[in-house]
Amino acid sequence: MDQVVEFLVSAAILVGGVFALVGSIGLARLPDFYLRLHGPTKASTLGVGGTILASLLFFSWQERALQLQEVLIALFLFITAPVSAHMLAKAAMHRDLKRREDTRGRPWKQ
Amino acid sequence: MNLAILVLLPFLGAALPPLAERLRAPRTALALSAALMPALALALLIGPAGQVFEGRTVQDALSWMPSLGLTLAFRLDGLALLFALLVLGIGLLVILYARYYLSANEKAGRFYAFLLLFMGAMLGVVTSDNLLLLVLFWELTSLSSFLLIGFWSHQSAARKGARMALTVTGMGGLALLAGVLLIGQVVGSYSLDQALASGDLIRASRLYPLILVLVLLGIFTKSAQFPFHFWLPHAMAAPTPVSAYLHSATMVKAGVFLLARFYPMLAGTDLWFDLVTLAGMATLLWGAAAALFQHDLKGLLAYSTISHLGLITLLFGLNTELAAVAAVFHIINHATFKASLFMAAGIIDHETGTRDMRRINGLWKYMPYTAVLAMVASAAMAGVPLLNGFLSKEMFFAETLQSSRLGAMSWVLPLGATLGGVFSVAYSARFIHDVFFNGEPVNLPKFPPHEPPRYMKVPVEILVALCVAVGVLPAITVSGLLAVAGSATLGGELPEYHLSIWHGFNVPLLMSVVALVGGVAVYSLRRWLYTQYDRLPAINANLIFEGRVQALARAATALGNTLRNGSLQSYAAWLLALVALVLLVHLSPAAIDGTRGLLPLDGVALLAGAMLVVAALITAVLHRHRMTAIMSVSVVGLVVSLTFVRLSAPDLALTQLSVEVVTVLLLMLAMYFLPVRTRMESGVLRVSRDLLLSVVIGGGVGLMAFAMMTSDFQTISGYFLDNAKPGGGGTNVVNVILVDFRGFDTFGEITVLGIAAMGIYALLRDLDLLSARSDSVGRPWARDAHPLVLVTISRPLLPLALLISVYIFLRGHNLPGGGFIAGLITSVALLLQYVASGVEWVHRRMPGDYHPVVAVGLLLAGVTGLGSWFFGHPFLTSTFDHVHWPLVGEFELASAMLFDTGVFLTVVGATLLMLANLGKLSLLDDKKGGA
Amino acid sequence: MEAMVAIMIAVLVGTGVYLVLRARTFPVILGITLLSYGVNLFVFISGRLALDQAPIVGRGPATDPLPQALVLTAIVIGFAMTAFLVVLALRGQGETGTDHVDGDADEGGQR
Amino acid sequence: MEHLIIAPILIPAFAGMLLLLEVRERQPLRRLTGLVSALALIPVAVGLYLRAAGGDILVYQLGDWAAPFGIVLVLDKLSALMVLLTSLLALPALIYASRADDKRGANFHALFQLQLMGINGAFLTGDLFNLFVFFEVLLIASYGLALHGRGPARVKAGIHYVVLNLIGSALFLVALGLVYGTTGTLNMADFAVKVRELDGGALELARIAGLLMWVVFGLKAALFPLYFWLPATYANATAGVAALFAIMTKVGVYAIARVQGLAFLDGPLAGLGRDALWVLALLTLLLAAIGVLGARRLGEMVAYLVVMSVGTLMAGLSWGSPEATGAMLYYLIHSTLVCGGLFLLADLVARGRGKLGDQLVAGPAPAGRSGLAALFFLGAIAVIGLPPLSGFMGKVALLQTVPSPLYWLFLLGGGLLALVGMSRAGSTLFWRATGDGRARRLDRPRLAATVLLLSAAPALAIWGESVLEATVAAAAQWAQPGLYIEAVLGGGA
Amino acid sequence: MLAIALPIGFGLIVLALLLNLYRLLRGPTLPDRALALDTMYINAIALIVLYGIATDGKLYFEAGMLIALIGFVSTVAVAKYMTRGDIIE
Amino acid sequence: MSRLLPFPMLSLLLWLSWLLLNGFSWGHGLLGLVLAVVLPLGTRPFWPNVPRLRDFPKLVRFVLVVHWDIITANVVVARLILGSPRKLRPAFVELPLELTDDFAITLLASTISLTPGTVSADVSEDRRTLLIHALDMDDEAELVAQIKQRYERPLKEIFEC
Repeated sequence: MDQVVEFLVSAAILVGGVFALVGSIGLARLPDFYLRLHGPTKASTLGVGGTILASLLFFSWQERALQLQEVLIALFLFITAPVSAHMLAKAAMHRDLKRREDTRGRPWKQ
Repeated sequence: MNLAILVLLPFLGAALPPLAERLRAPRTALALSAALMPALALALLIGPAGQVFEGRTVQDALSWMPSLGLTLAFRLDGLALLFALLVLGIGLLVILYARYYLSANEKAGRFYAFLLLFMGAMLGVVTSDNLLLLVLFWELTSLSSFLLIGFWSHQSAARKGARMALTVTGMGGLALLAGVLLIGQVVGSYSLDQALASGDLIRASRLYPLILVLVLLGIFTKSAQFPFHFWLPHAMAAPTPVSAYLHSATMVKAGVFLLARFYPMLAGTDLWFDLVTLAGMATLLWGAAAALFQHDLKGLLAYSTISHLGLITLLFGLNTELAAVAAVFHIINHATFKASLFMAAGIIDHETGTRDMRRINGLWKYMPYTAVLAMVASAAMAGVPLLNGFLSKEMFFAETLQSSRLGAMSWVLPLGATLGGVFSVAYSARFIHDVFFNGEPVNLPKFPPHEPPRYMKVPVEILVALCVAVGVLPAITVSGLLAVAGSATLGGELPEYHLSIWHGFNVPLLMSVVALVGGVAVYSLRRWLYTQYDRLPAINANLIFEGRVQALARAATALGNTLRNGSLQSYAAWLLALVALVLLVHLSPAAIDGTRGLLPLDGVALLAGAMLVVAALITAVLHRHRMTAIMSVSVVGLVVSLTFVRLSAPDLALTQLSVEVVTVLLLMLAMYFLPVRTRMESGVLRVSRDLLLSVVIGGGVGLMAFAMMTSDFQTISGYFLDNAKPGGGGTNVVNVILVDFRGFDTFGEITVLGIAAMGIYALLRDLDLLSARSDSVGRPWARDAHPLVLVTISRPLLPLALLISVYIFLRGHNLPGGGFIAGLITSVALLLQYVASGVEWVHRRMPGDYHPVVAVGLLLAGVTGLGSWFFGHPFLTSTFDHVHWPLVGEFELASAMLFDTGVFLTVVGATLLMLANLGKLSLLDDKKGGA
Repeated sequence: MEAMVAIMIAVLVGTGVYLVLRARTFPVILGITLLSYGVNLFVFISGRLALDQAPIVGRGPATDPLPQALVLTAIVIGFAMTAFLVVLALRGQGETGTDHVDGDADEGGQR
Repeated sequence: MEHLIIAPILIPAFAGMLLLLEVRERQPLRRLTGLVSALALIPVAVGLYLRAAGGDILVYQLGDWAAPFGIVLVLDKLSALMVLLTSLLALPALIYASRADDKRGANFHALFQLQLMGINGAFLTGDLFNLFVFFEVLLIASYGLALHGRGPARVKAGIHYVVLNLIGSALFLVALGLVYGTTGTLNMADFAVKVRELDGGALELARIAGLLMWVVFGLKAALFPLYFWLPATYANATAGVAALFAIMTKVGVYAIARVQGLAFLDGPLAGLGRDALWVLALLTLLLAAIGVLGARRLGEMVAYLVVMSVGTLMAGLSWGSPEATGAMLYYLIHSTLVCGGLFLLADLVARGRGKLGDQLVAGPAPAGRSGLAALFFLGAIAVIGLPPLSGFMGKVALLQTVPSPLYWLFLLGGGLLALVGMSRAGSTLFWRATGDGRARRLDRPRLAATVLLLSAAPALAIWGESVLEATVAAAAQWAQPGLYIEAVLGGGA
Repeated sequence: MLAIALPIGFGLIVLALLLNLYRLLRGPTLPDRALALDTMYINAIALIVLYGIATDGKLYFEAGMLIALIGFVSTVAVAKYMTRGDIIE
Repeated sequence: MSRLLPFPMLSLLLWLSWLLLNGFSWGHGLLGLVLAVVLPLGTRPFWPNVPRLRDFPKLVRFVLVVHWDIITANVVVARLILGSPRKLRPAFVELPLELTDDFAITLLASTISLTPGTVSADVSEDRRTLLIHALDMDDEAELVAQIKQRYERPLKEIFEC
C-alpha cells in the first residue's frame, strides 16, 4: 500500500476516533444537559466524518477508482443529527431541566 | 328370523309416540303407537321361542366394528327368552297402565319414547351375544333410566334421584366395561359364546379376581346390592309406571341377569361364593328390615325390591346348580308380583293423592277390587303358599341349607334367610293391613278414593293371575320356561328339581312357617319398632349423596382454582420450570465436545459484549423505570446488530437495525397509554424463584450455545452456497434462501406479519383508552405538536429514504438487502411523516387504510408462487433470466424479485397498518375529550 | 469469541426469562424482546461463528447462510408478535383499567 | 406434480388475502368468500385423503428444490386425515360464526381463513422450521380470533394465551437451533436419519432439542402443567372460534406424533421423553376431569373436556404401539368434532338464557329447550364415552390397545367424574329451569351447524369400523418412518 | 501503519461507546439517556465504517447508512414522547 | 418542467445519490434518472410549500463554508470539552430571524446545530426567533452577528430574495 495513502487513512481514522471519543467525553463529563448536548452533535459528526474520510480514501485507493458511497452516510447524518439534537433540546426545555447557574439567557417555555 | 330386528324394534318404536304427539293424537292412540312395536316384537319372538324350547340357541350376527371385537351379535337362548318375555310383556302392560296413569297435560309422547328406548336397551342386554355389545346396551339402560327417573324434572327429588342412579350405575358400567375387556383379553374374543365356553380358562387366569370384582361391581350397582343399594329408593321419584317397570322386571334385573349370564364363566369359585353370597345376604336383610320402616308406599316396595334382589344374588352365590335354577325362578316370580304391586301402589297414589301409609288406611271400603289384587300380590311377595313367591322361596330356604362353604358357620345362611323371610312377611303384612284396613283414611288429598278406570286394572289383573297360576300350577305354567332358562343359565344340563307346592314336611317348610308366624309377630310389634326406629338418626341417602357430590365439585373447583389460579406469572413459571427441569436433568458440561477450534476474542468484541450484558442487566434491574428500560433495550438491540455485523451476517444487521427503530416507535406509542412506572410488587420469594429460573435457563441455553459452537457438524448449507447462483440466480445466499430455497417460509412469515396487522387493527377498533393528560413529572404537554425543524427535515427525507429502499431492494438478491429491509425503511420514512405532521395531515395526502396494501403484497407473493404452476412446476418455483437492454446492459429479471416485491408491500402495509392505527388512538381520545 | 457470544446469549435469555415473569404487561413485553434477541442469536450461532465470511457468492469463504435466513424470518415474526402483544397490553389497559397481566383491577386508574 | 397437496394451504390463504382486499366491509360478500373457501376445502381434503389412502406417501417440493434443501409438503395418511378433520370442523364453525358473531370485531373472516391456512400448513409440512412458521401463522391468527369481540375476561385470557405462546415460540426456536446445530438439517425426514447417527455431545443436545419440542408442543396441546391457559381462553372465545380451536390442541398432539414417529421411534434416542409424556398425560386427564366436575360455566366445562381429550390422546400416543396410536387417532377425530359441537351448543344455550349465559346456575330455560337438551344429552354421552356413540368406541379402542391398569383407572375414573359433572350441568341447565326464557326461537343455521358437528358422534359410531380402519392404517404407516423418509429423501413424487 | 491505527481507532470508539453507556446508566434525566442512546448510534456508525476498512469489504456500509438515515427516528420519537406524550397525533 | 420536476434540486440530489450508491454506469444513470423523476412526483403531496432555489453556486459556497466551520470549530470545542468545565460560559441566545421560508429556517437551524459550540434549541411559533444554546459564549451580539453574516445571509440569498 502506498505509504502516503496509508498515512492519510490512518490519520483520518485517528482523527475520527479522537473526535468520537471527545464527543462522548463531553457527554459523560459536562455538568448539565444543555452542555452535554454539544458533545455528540459536534464531535461525533466529525468523528464519523473522519472515519468516513478514511474509508473513502482507503477504498478509492484500493479499487483505483473514486468510491464516494460513504459520503451518503455523512449526508444523511448531517440531515438527521441536528433534528435529534433539536428535539432533545425541546424535550429538555419542556422538562425544565436544571441548567448551570451561570447560564445566560433563558430557555423557552414549551 | 333376525334377532337384530327384534332388538331394533323398540328403538324404532321410540320415534312413534313423539310423532303421534306432534300430530295431536289422543292419549289412547298415543299409547297404542307406543305399544305397536313391542307387540310386534313379542309376536316376532314366537318363532324363535319355539326353537329355543326345542333346546336350540338362536343366534344372529351382523358385523359392526370387528377391529374392536364389537359385533351386532345376538343370541336367544332360554335365559334370554325368559328375559325378553318379561321385558316385552311387562313393558306392554306398563304402557297400558301408563295410558291411564299419566295425566292429560303430561308429555306422554316423550315418556313413551324414553320407555321404549329403555325397553330396547334392556332387550339388547339380554339378547347380546357379544360382551362389548352387552356393555353397550347395559350403559344404555342406565342412560335411558336416567331420563325416565328424571321425567318429572321440575321436582328436585326426580333430578337428584336420576343423577344418583346414573352416577352409581354409570360407575358400575365402567367397571363392567373394564371387566369385560379383561375377559376379552383372557379369552381372546368378545363373543359371549366363546366366553361362556372358556369358564375354566377365565377362572384359572391370573386376572380372574380382578375380572370378578369388576364385573360384580357392575352387577351390584345395577341391581342395587349392598352397599350400592341407596340409589334405588330415590329412583322412586320416577312416575310409578317407570318404577313398576324398572324395579320389577328390568333395570335392576339386568344385574341379576348378568349374574345368571356370567354364571358359567365366573361362578364356582370360593371367591365368587364369598363375594356374591355376602353381598346378597347383606342386601336381603338390610332391604327387608328397611322396607318395614318405610312410610312411603313406593319406598316400602323399593326396599323390598332391594331385599329380593339380595335374595336372588344370594342364590347365585351359593354355587349350586339348583340354587341357580331357584334364582331364575325367583326372578320370574319377583317380576310378576312386584310389577303388580307397584301398579297397585300407583293406583292408590293416583286415587288418594298420597303414598304415605300413615294417611292411607282402610281403603278396602273404597276400592275393594284393587285391594284384592294388591293383597294377592303381597301375599306372593310374602311367600304365602299357593302363590308363586312361595315356591321360589321354598327352594331358596332349601338351598341355604345345602351350603357348607362356611363350615361351622354354615347355619348363618339359613338363619339369615329365615330372618329375611320374617321381615318380608312383616312388610307384606304392613302393605295389606296398613293400606286397606287399619281404620279410616287420614286427611287424604283426594277423597273419597274410588276404583281406577277399568283398563288401568287390567295389567295388574294379568300379573296377579300369573302369580296365582304359577303358584298353583307351576308344572303347567312355568316349568318349561324355567327349564330352558335354567339350562341356559347353567350352560348345560339341569339338575333334578320338582316344582310342586308340597314337598312334604321338611326344614324349608318349617322355615316358611317360622317366617310367616314371625313376620306377623314382628308386624304386630310395629308401633314399638317405629318409635325405636325414629330415635335413630335419620339418614337420607339423597342428601348425603348430593352433599358428597357437591363437596366433591367444590373440591374440584378449589383444586382447579389452585392450579389454574388466573395468574400468568404462575403459568409462565410452570412452563419455564419444566424447561429448567429438562436442562437440569439432561444438560451436562460433557455436552461440550470441543472438536472445533475457537475464534480469537478481541477487545472490541469483549467490550461490546460487556455493553450488551450491562444493558440487558440494566433492563432487568431498572425495568420499573420504563423509559430507561426502553432505552437500554435499544442498546441491546444495537449491540446485537453490531454482533451480526461482526459475525458475517450483514442482512441480519440491517434487519435488526430497522426493526429496532420500528419497535421503539411502537413502544413509544404504547407508552402514551401505559403507566410510566411499574410498581414494586413482587415479593422476595417470587423474585428469588424467578432469578433461579432465569439463571438455570439462561445458563443452560448459554452452555448449549457454547457446546454447539465448539463442535463440528455436517450441514446441508453447502448446497445453498453452491446452488444460489446457478439455481437461484443470486449471489446473496441468504436472500436466495429467503425468496427461493425456503420461499415458503417467507410466504408464511409475511402472512404472519399481515395477520398481526389485521389482528392489531381489530384490537384497536373501538378501543377506549384514557391517555395521559400530562407527562410523568406532572407537567402539561408541550404546545408545539409539530416542530418546524422536524417537519421540514422529514419532507426531503421521504424521497431519499424511498430511493434507499429501492437501492436496498434491488441489490437484495446479490448483496445484503432485499424486500424486508426495503419495506422497513419505507415504513420508517412514512412513519416519520406521521410523527412529524400527524395522522390527519398524512392521511390527507395518502390513503390511510393499509389493508389493501397488505393484501396486494400477499397476493403478489402468492400469485408469483402460483405462476410456476403454468410451467408445470411446484408452487414458488423461481425462474430468472438475464436480459440485455440496449444502453442499460445486462439486467437480471427474476421471478423472485416479484416475490420480494410482495414481501416489500406486505411489510410496508403491515407496519403502517399497525402503527398508524395505534397513532390514531389518541385522535379518538382527543375527540372524546373535546366533546 | 465463542465464550463471549455464549455469555451474551445466556444473559439475554436469563434477563428475558426474569422479565417475562413480572406482573405487568410492560416488563413482559421487554422480556419477550430480550428473549427474542437471545434466541435469535442462539439460532444464528447454530451455523457456528465466522468472521468476515458473509454468505455472498464469489467473495471467498462464506459462513453458513441457512441460520441467517432462519433468524431473519424469526426477527420479522418476533416483531409481529411483539407488536401484537403491545397492542394487546393496551387493549388490556383499556378494558380492565390496569396493566397487570391478570387484569386485576387492583389500582384502577393509577397513572 | 400433484398441486392438490398445497391446495389446503393456498385456498384459505388466498381467500384470506382477498378478504383483506375487501375494505368496504360488505359482510355478506365476506361471509360468502369465507364459506366458499371452507366449503371448497372439504372436497380437496377428501380427494387428498383418498390419494393418501392408496398407501403412497406424496411429496410436494416447494420451489422445485429437493429435500432436504427445499421445503417439502408431505401427504401421508396421518396428515391427510388431519387436514380432512380440519376441513370438516371448519365449515360448521364458520357457518355458526357467520350468523352474527363475525360482526363483533374487524377482520374476522380473514383471520379465520388464515388460521385454517396455518393449521393445514402445520399438518402438511415436512420441515421443522416451516412447522415453526406455520405454528406462528396459526397462533397469530388464533390470537386475533380469540380476542375477537370484546370484554375484559377475553382480553385477560388473551394476554395469558399470547404471552405463554410467545415464550413457547422462543423455546421452539431454541430447539430448532439445536436441531440445526447438531444435525445440520431442518427437514424432518433428514433429521430423523441424521439424529440416529449422532453421539457424544451432539446427541445430548439433540435430546434436549427433542425434549424442548415436547414442551412446546405440549403447550399447544395443553398438557399438564401447561394447560392452564386453555380453559379461560376457549371459554371466553366466540363460539365459532372456540369450536375451531378444538383442533388447535390436536396440532400439538400431531406435532409430537409426527416428530416422535419419524425420529424417536428407534435409534439412540428411542422413546425420548415418552415416560414423562405418559405421566403428564395421565395427570392431565385426571386434573381435567376434576376441572370438568368443578367448572362453573358450560364453556369452561367443554374447554376442560378438550384438555381431558388431550390427556387421553397423549397417553395413548406415548404408549407407543401403532395399535394404540391408531385408536388414539380415532379418538382424536371424535373428540375434536364433538368438543367443537359442544362449544357451539354451549353458546346456543347461553344465548337463550340472557344475562346468565352459560353459567351453571338455575335460570330461565333456554329457547328450544327440549331440542337443546337432547343435543346436550347426545353430546355429553359422546364426550364422556358412554355408548352407543363414538366416544365409547374410542375409549374401548384405547382401553384395548393400552393395557395399563393406571390408564384404565384414569380413563374410566375420569369418565365417571365427567359423567357426574355433565349430568349436574345438564340437569341444572335444562331441568332446573325457572320458567321459560325469552321466547326467541333458535336460530336455524346455528342449530344446523351445531347438529352437523355433533352428528359426528353417531356417524363415527355407525361407520366406526371404516374410520378405525383408516386411523389404524394411518398409525401403521406412521410407525414405519422408513416409508416417509424414503418418500421424502428418495427423490419425491 | 494502518495496522496500528485501526486498533487504536477501534479502541477510541469503543471507549466512546462505553462512556455513552455510562451516561445512559447515570441519566440522571430522560433526555440525558436519550442523548446517550443517540450518540451510541452515531458512534456505532463510525465503528461499522472502521470495520469495513478493517475487513477490506463494503458489505457493512449499508448498515451504517441505515443508522444515519433512520436511527434518529427513535430519538425523535422519544423526544416527542417527552414533550407531547403522543408521538403520532 | 415544473410539473415533471417539481423539485429540481431534490431530483438532482436523488440522482447523484443513486450514482454514489451504485457507481456510474449507463444503466444506473438511466434508472437513477427515472427514480429522480418518479420519487419526487410520488412524494409531491408531502411537500406543500416548494422551496425555490435561486442561486446554485452560492449554495455550493455555503456548503463549503459550513464544512470548514465544522472542522475548525471542532478543535475549539474539543479543547473546551477536555478543559475545565468551570471555564465554560453557556448561554441561551435568541436570534431574530430574517428568513421567512420554513425550509431556509430549518436549514439555518441545522447548520447552527452542526457547527460546533451552538445548538438550535427551538423556533418560536411565529418563526421570527431562533433559540440557540451556546456552549461557550463571549458576547451575545457577536455571536448573533456572526451567525447572521455567515449563515443566514447566504441562505436568504440562496432561497429567497
